Amino acid sequence: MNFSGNEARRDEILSHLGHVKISDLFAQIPNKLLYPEIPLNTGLDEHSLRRHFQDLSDANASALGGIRFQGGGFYTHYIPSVVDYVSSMGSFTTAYTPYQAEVSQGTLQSLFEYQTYISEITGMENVNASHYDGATAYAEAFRMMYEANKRKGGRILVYSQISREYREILDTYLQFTDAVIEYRDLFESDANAAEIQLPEDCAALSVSLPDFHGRVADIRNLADRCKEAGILLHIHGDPLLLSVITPPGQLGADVYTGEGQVLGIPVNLGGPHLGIFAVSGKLLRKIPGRIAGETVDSNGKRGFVLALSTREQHIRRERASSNICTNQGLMALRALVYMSAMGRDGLQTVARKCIHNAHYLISGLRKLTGIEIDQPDALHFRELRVTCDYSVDKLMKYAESQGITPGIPVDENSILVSTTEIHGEDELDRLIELFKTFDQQEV
Amino acid sequence: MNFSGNEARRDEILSHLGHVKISDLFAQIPNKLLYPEIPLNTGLDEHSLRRHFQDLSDANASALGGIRFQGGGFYTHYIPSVVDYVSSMGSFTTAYTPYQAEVSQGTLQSLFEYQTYISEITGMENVNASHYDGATAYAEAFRMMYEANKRKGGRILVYSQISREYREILDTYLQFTDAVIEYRDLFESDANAAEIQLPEDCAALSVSLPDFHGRVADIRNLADRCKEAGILLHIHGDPLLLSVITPPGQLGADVYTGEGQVLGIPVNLGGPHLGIFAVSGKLLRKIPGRIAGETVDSNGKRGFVLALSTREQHIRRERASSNICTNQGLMALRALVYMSAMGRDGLQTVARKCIHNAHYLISGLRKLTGIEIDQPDALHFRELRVTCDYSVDKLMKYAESQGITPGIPVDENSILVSTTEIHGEDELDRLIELFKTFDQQEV
Amino acid sequence: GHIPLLWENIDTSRKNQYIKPVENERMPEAFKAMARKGAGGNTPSLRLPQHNELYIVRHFTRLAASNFSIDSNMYPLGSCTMKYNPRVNDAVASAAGFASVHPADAEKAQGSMEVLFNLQHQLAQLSGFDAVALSPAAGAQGELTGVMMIRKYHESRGDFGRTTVLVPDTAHGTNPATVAMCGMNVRTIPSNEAGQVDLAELDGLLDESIAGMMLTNPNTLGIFEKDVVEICSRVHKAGGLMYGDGANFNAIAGIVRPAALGFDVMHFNLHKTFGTPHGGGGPGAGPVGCTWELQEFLPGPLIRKDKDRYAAYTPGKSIGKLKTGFGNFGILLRSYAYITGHGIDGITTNSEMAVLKANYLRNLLAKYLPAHHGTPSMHEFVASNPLKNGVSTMDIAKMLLDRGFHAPTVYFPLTVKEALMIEPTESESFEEIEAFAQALMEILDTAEKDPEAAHRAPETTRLGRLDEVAANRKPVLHHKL
Amino acid sequence: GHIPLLWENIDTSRKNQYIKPVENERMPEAFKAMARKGAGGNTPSLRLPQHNELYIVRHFTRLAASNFSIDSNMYPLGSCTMKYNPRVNDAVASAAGFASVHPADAEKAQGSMEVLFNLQHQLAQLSGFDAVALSPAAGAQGELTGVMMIRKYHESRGDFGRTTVLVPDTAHGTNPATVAMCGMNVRTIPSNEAGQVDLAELDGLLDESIAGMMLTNPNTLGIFEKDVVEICSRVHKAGGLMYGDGANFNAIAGIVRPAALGFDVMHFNLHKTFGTPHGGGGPGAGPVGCTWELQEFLPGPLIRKDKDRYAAYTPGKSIGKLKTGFGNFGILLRSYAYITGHGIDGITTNSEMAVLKANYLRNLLAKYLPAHHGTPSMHEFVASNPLKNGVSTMDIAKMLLDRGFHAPTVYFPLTVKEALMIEPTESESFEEIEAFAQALMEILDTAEKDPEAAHRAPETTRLGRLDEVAANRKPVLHHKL
Repeated sequence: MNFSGNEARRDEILSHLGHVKISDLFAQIPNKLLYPEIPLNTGLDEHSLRRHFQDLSDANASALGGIRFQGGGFYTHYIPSVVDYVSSMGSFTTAYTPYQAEVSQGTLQSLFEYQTYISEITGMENVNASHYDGATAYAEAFRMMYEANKRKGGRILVYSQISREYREILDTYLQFTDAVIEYRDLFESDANAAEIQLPEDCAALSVSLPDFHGRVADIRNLADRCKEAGILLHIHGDPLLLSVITPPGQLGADVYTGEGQVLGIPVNLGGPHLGIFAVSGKLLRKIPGRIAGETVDSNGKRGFVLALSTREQHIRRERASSNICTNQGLMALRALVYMSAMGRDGLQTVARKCIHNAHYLISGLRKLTGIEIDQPDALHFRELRVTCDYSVDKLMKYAESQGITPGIPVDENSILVSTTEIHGEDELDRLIELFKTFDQQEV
Repeated sequence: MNFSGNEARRDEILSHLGHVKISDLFAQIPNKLLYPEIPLNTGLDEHSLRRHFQDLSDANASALGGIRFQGGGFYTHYIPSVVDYVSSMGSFTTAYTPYQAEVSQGTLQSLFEYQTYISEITGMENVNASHYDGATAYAEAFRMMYEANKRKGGRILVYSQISREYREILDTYLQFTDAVIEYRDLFESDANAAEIQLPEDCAALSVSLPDFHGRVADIRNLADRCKEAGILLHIHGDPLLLSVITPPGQLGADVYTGEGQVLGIPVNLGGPHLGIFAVSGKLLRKIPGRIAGETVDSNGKRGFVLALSTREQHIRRERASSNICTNQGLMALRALVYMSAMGRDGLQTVARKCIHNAHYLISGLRKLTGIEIDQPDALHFRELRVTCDYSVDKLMKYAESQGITPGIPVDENSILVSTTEIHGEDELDRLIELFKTFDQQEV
Repeated sequence: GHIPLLWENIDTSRKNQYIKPVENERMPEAFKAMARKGAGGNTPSLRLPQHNELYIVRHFTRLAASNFSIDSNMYPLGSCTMKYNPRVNDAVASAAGFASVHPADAEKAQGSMEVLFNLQHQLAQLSGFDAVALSPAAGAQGELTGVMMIRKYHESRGDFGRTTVLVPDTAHGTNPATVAMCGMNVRTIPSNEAGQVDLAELDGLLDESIAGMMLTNPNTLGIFEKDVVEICSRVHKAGGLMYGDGANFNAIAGIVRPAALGFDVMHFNLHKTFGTPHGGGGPGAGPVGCTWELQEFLPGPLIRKDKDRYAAYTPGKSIGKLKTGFGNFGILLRSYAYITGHGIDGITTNSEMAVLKANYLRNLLAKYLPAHHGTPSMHEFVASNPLKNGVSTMDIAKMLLDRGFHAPTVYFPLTVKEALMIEPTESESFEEIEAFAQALMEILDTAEKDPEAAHRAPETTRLGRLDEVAANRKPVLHHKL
Repeated sequence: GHIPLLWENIDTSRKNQYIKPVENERMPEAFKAMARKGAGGNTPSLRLPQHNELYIVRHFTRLAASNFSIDSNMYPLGSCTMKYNPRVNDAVASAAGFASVHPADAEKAQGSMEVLFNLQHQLAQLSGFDAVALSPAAGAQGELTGVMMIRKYHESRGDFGRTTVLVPDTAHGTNPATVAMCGMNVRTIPSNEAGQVDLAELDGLLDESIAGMMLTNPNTLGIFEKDVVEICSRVHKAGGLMYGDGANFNAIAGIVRPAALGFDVMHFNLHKTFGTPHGGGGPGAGPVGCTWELQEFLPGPLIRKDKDRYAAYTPGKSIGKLKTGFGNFGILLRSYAYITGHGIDGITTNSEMAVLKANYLRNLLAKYLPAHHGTPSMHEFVASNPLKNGVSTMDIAKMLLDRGFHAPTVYFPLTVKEALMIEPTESESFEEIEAFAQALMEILDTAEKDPEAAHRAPETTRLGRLDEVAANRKPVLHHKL
């Protein structure tokens, strides 16, 4: 397979340039290093290539089936067909960063519309045009807050359960700074947010809605305390959940991040996903990444351009707050198409169904013996942690034989169970039945 | 699921029109017949709809697998990904018959280019913009020839084996005419075409390249005899085969038809496929269907329009030669994208590989006992008929257990085996081995 | 700009990257006799260009950009029902489990059989007919099927004298052409001032030679034939059968069943009523429904359910096959998705909204472009170009193109002078319909004041007005290589 | 025409047709505390429009039509490598067996694991490195990974004083920004007249604080650093490590291996060298390759093969995770298809043709727009705007848009005054390159004679020149609802 076009004139052009053979073009390269022996195949025709990938895809499919309740940061929501249709248009996929705005209004207006959707859902004023994913947005938010509020001290309090993966990525991003992260849990230590003692030397405080266990805390008092204490408030929130709860902007958040995978993007083994990043007005010039902005053309007509690029690395170089460039443009487009096709009503229907399904499970499971649900009376979004009297490993094996994957094990005795709008009640019932039957077997 | 848009203003508009309820719009319809009870479901959301179709698709897939050697008129060739990409562009799929040529140049130029490709491959001067499929093109060609050359007599000689399905469709289309079809076989009765006696009262003669058994006859003498006798010569030919053999136009054919499914169109249980229809200059005003033609715009620039529509039913009404309207536009586009992506080299590579594979099979199979190949020394394209000493039914069952579908049974003891470029030699060897092993079991 | 033909920028060198050539090729001796000149080597006996894939993608991307489509804007092409084609239907149709099925495996492919069986059932329920054959490839082939069935029916009863078919003068040209293809004669029924079949005229045409009558209802003027029950009854009394041209079924699906009105046999245009993509001109599908008296004449294959398995069969007195395989399965599949997704509620709402929106547009245009014939209209209406200053209907059509809208169907039906046949469809929002009405009114104003401007249109399209007469005078039907 | 924002044509009534609402909804008491105002009813506390799907399709079809892309025409945006994105790669990537895999199932999905394992191998073979980590999400994240590894390497040896990184003045801005993110200091190396790293200058900057040096090769002037082996050797001698910025690897893949030149660690930009769609600005992927000395520091997950099964693991001294899951798998999959389809022959040919075509274009333009610095160029070249009459580089860029071409990269590298950075890529035919050269020469002629015309460009695009200064003065970053 080779797409590099016309070869008929190759020799003509080569000699027109005064060369004899193609390797003359590489005269700057030490001759002994030229054209190394590279033991890769010599290429496949397209038909053979597709066969190869069909085999690989089949190998996956044969191992994965049944009803699945996996989440933990990546969720299977229904993706309307129109999302794939629009996002596979060559005019979007084969364009690049809209440096020449006059011929890139498709990309630019899409990004501006994406920013507007996210701004309305989150209540935040300034949204960037995307970040790599939720976790990197999260980590860069911490870097940004640490830099912006360093004079208060290097501590950042994380008041929610977050996943091990998020912790690892946060550690990686902060490893060469003096920031210190402390982990607490609103549900465990400070049930009543009004009583929380916030340390003096604290630059920022972070809450996740929902947290890793699917729990949504009432943080209104906590948010007020942050404001009083001059601590930056960061909310990491699921954009679907935010369509039905008080948004971060209204809670007084200074920084918002989120994982946009749930907005029409497949799980795809972890990527590409979509990091959502937003800040309040006072942090506008600190936000990393590209942003689309409105302007006018030479005739006064509305149009869009990349805005505020003086923050960025290609201008500020080592003084930039991040090295991030253009990143997930097509995923922001997918999210926009998803949000616009679903509309307000569709997004809220999905969010409510995720809450409903989680509580349907809670109400079925809490009656059973042998398991316990983490905070069953809290508001749960999509997910719950179930702690079992028995080994989760054994449960998983049994479940597999029943064609069910009940969740993701988080330790030897607990499992994170996730449900989205794609599950019908019959499927939820089968999961409840599974726990019941297995417990009976165990006993 | 409902796509019919804004309902918020429904009542406002209704009352603006002076109506109270929507059924007032249907006052012309006898009241007692309005809104009958129709026991269909009330609709699915898109997510449920896709699940339903996934179940149906899985039900198919689970029953069909392994290596398949089925043909008999429908062939599995490799379809480059670019064919699906282009033919799913909304600008092509959601347009219609190019009545307003100035905003339909995409469709019109494509059709003109399609006609040019087919003209070059077949050597025919005038190609229409498509017919339903090969069989209906075949049948309408007979109607057209019968009408055009009636003064010679009502007989049409078919000098090739054709499928039962083609015969049935031909009978259906001709049932209310006086045309009489006679079937002969160049390979059986008249090995040397020069010796053929052509009856006087014969309007037309038809040959298939290849015939139903995959055989390609040398018809050069026969073609000359037709011309001498004033008999219209019709060639039904596979467009891939024609890329490597003397084309119908050069053989002196007056009418050409073909099945274009092999040009980038999936088998799809029989449709939509693509009927190819072409005539020599003298029959131009008799050809059924739409045709694109070149013209100029008001500034003298080249453009394309639908041409010669005065032949058609919407102008000539009962005096039209056919009732066919626009039909397989998108399939003609698929064929064009296929042919243009493959290029001359690609088409000829496929054709040669189909010949090679057929003869590879012949050479492997003819050594075996218990089977006989129909005309093994003739040029075979893609297909061969194998007659067995045993019941084909038993062979099919055994083959299924081996993950092979060796072909399509044509009667109790014979089977039509088809191979295209998608089969590797390893797969052909497995088929040969299958016949060998089964025969040994039988003995 | 100008889009060169694929031949006009020949890149002769690229190798095909899709299929590797055979090594140690085995070509039989017999090949030589028929081999194409140069087919063995690289001499250009086959003058087809070799482009790289980027060129192919660009070429068709450019062609696509010069096509008007439903996706670009409102497309009120009367009688063609240019409504939204839900993308989900394309998505389900491209599932691998469907597209690769060979007809020889049909009965193994129970998923596909279920699709066909259910669609037969849905169409039968919506139309009130007792049986439905799905295989006809297009509306015109559906008509051919139906009229053949009518002829066969009479012949099966020994009634060989019935070879005349009545067709209203407002009918699509396919109706008379179909009758002729079945070796029968057309007798035209003139319509009355209300644009409907005149019962008195009908009576005068009925005699023992009548095989049947073809009627489009709502008719091509967008009017529901108020006497349809009586018409059917009189044709039946005269020994004829009633053929329903289902082109306009989209106005009444879910509202009234054609079988209940008295029709005996009818075709469906799936791409119109049931939302499959028009494809720049096909493929469509033209299933045929009929009463139990006629079902033995249907073309095969039909699908039945035997216990838990679906099986294909052909009725005993079938007119014969008209199409290979199982018809245009890819289209049938999309319509099955359309009907199943919408359900009876959605289908009925679509009909209601199609009619409401057509009447709204008609009302908005009432002063500028009054519709012919009584109210209410069904899914479309027909008006005449009101201008007397030499601006033609075609001029108005071209001016609409400059406004970003597609033109209505023009010069049809033939019974209306300078006709404009306008069908907004249920998919267009009221706002879009208002914008179209506004544009059309402004155009008529402009054209009245400045007829020359009208003749010059279109001016914003890549090409100016194309000369159709020249194209027919000396036809150029392919590029000269 | 004008494309309204999605809010500017609000259709408030449409119900979502994708997911049926729950019946007998179960909302916990705790919901009330945090409920969004109006979230329970239909009050517009969430001001998002409700459009029908047709409107959505049209909106994005119109937006798509106002985007320049590789599919529309030549896109010689230097350093971005806008080459053909084979459609087969999109087709294989959308197979259901891949997109739905959850990271928790990774090791069950052996097909996906095989893709990753094979791609690690391919990238290692092409670059000469001993190990490759695929998870970095983009080139910039790959850089971050690599520089973190360098810092960790020194720290693991107890060498805490090495916190300075050398970066040439021609480098992309990401290089210094990355160094800063790793808490280290940048020391800039000025380039010499030949546009290359000056060895004497380098020697002057090397000391015990040096952690390493970042070098793009071919550099951003499109020149292969002739002294690269010597540079690497001197940095190594000073105790530093060599970071390779792989942005321009597309010029030399298959021709020379960066590891053989002396680099220790390097990132790949898969969307550039290995042809994945640029997506209007991502997603890309930025795998990192390194020598065996550094491989223990790579971020996980890496894939190894244990007997017949693939398994994921993280090296012992890893810098840590940078990205959830397995990186941008959807992009990795496409690059694996690209490399597997092309094979080593195709990859090498691509590099050769990229260089040949850049030199051809450079040659065609030699009189009008002479390239800076010596010959031959690699895959791109840099020239300065030659006009002295007030026509800016940006004016020239905008004039190209009017000719249907995308503009080159402008005003970069910063070391070149009024720079135009031109990269035709191997995908463009010689004919297309000639057409571009012709257009550029005509533009320079026009602009010389009529500078005002140049300032007015673009004039054929939907919008005229956009005011970027105004956008920054008072930023409007979302529509005010």
